[in-house]
Amino acid sequence: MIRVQREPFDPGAELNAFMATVPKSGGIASFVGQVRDFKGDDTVHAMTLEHYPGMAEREFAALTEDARGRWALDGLLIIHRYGELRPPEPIVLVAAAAAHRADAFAACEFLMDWLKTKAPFWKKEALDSGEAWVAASADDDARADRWKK
Amino acid sequence: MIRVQREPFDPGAELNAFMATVPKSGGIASFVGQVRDFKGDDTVHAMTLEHYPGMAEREFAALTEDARGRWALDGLLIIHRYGELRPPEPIVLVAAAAAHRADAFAACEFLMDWLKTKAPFWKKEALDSGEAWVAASADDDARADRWKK
Amino acid sequence: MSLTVLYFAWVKDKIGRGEETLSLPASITTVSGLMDWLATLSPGHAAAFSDRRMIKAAVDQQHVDHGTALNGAREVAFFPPVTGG
Amino acid sequence: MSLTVLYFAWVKDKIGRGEETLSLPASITTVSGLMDWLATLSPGHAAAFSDRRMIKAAVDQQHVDHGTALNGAREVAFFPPVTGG
Repeated sequence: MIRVQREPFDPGAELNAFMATVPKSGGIASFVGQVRDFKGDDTVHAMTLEHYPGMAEREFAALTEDARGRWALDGLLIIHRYGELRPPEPIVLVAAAAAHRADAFAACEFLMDWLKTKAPFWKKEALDSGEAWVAASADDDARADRWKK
Repeated sequence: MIRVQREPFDPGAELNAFMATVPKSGGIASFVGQVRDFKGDDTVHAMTLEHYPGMAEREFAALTEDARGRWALDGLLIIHRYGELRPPEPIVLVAAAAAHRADAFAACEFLMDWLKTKAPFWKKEALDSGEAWVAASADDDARADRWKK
Repeated sequence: MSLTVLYFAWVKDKIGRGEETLSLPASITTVSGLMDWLATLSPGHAAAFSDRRMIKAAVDQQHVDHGTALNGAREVAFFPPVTGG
Repeated sequence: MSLTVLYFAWVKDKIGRGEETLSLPASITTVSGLMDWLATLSPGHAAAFSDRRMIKAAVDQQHVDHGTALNGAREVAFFPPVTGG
């Protein structure tokens, strides 16, 4: 399931709801990314996530389809917020259910790596020193490249 | 935090409680293992987990200390049940919080691989065909070997 | 040819708007050619497209390279490298 | 020397109990020697220790190899490969 939403979400409640859909899976791997309240020595007061409606959902659908072709999965979940967030609100939740934990872990990490480099979202941080768009990370590019085939 | 307990636990509530302890972490990776209701063509009615009290907690403490030496982690959680469980009750929850998701994922997978081969727990399944102890998996041994250094 | 062009993040900030509908000269056939032409529209456009290495593009909501042909595109978007997740 | 010996899973099932306190002959100095001696105690013990490759051991709650010395151990446990998680 894929959800792109402005409203906050409750990671624990979402994990439980997802698990209720995959009672036959041996393992469920998940990841939550949350807003940090610092950036180096500066303070992060808020984060605004801009996104490209339509394309965001489309990219997530393509990513989950790709993941299903790579691993034996019983279910996938992506929830991603946009709009204004405050530390330490969750930004993203990804979960993967599978018979074997190796598949669940790999799919979960794959989804995070690829959504970091493909999902059309842009973060702007409100710092003590002013507002600034977050620069893309070369490390994220390198991690995403691991999955190219 | 490490808990070895007979009582059921709520994975979502535990994830939220763990996240509340690591508000400065960028990412939280987690894994839930749950009781499957099938084994091949047979039905699993219940699973009994026997454990070695004292040694179980000791092994988990050693594993988390090892993980903290390998990656930059803000927090670790292991909850493992013993006693009688029914499908699809959660057996184990592992979570790792870190500034960088690579560390959180690696620590979480490491803890699962090592606890599968080191934590003194033994599963017995109640099947249509009778009760049987679960055999250890060669695949689990191979996965745990990846982390040897 | 009428085309919807979308801008996001600091590309939008520099241009001063997030969306515009433009009538494209027939000579413009690629994403790269579109950027050349957009850069002539205003100082803000020129600033946004001054370093093409910082600009990613999507045609009809699919990531594309700058050399991609526009043929028949209804919607083109320009934005910095994404930073979601 | 008095020693607490613990059994788990099918090792416990075969022996018919999970714990026993034993007075050890002084000649027994290793985990392997202890298994040889335990196997003589009853048909159940003999069955449990019939294939040593299936038996793991812990001395004072630490995983050990069969060749490990017992010196000073208070608690020794025997069990099949673990299957938690």
